[in-house]
Amino acid sequence: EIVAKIFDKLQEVFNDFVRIQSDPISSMSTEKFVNLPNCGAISTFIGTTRDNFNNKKVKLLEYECYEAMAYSEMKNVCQKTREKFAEIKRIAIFHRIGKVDIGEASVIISSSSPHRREAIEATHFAIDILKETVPIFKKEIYEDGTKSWKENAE
Amino acid sequence: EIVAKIFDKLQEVFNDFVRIQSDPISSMSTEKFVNLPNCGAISTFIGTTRDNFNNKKVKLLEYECYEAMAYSEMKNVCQKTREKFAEIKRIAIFHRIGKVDIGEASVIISSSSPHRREAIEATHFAIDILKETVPIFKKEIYEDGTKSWKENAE
Amino acid sequence: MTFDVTILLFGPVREIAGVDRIRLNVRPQMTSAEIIQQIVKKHPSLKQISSNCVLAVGQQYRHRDENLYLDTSTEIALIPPISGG
Amino acid sequence: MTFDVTILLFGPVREIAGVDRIRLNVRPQMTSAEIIQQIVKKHPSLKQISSNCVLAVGQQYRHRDENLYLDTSTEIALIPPISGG
Repeated sequence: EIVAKIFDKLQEVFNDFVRIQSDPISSMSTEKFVNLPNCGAISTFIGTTRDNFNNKKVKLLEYECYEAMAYSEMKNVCQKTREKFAEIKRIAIFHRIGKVDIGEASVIISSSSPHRREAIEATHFAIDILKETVPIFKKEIYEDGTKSWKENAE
Repeated sequence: EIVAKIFDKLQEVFNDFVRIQSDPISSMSTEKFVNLPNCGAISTFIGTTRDNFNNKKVKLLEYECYEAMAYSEMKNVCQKTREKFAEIKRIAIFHRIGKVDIGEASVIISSSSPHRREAIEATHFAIDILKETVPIFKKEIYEDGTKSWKENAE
Repeated sequence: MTFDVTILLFGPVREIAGVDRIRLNVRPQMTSAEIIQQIVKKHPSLKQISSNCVLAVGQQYRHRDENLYLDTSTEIALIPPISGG
Repeated sequence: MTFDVTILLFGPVREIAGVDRIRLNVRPQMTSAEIIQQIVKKHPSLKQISSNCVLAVGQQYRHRDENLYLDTSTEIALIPPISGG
């Protein structure tokens, strides 16, 4: 029991990498972290800023977050993903905050596993859970000068 | 009818990028190609060389291909993926041939779409179809000096 | 006995209130719903959005009817709809 | 009437045969299975692996019982189990 807990903790410490930053984020960093010799598959999801919403032209996005809690919820995303996909070796989740221009990445998730199905499904699961649970807030700023705080669909 | 065919052809020419090369391949290139202002999601799959198979230590992998047909089948993978996932904007498939060291990428697929589900599922679909149809042949070379031509599972 | 705690505000809640934190007088034991009610009483502009908000106490989401045990150092946040990703 | 065509070999088939292409005397109309039979007759070492192989003609996979219309320039390949990715 105690050994299992220590193992889980070490798993988290060494194999989960979560990060929130205002500088641009890149899949090179997440993929470099998750790439291991005993893994044959890496799956990456990149969320980028779209130039339109309901026919309105989007100029840029602004993200803010409840940082301490966002870190803790991103770690929870890793943990839930591991619980569901036991084969996963490493997970990296980077989220950008502040201004994000069109075409730039706001979130990048990579996971690795020996075989492809688990990595692909784990990354899919992780982005879904992140959107449901991590306290990050996005404001779309439109070309016409209007703004709108967004809400992730259920 | 003719207009639709011309459109499909243009789609292929401008929005599908397939490539076979003996130099290292990188997700930077595939992701840069698929990233479009009207897309909010990019999904990338990277197949890397694993260091073990059935408890045998793998030293390196060697790939060869039936190049002309491999290109044509990789384009078919793009087309089948578009038929199944109409929302997909761009697809890039890079495959490396020749010697590939442990931890290096042998295949990278990226696809982009306005929303995440389609990109993730399309990339998953594309790697499955590639493994079933593209005439590329892999030989595992083990630490003990033995070698084995591989066969993708059904 | 009552005492003051700090409530952190984010995103649209922060914009509407015009501040990123407010002080609130609370009892040591309250439900999440009661605290949200108190916040709205003090900042009526938050009335409309508050029904879509959830409270985080100690950096954990709390159900509306959950009993909370508070002290002056408890970290509380009023979380509007999230939109990360 | 018969004529010669080139059969391309890849991967384990190439290694077993020791060459990456062979010449084969064929009729203008044959099934895929007949061509594979002819190849094995000429290169008996390919007998075992040939049951796991498929023929590509004009860079398209062909069923075993498919009727093929050949001329001297037809591109034919004996494709062993694939293992890309």
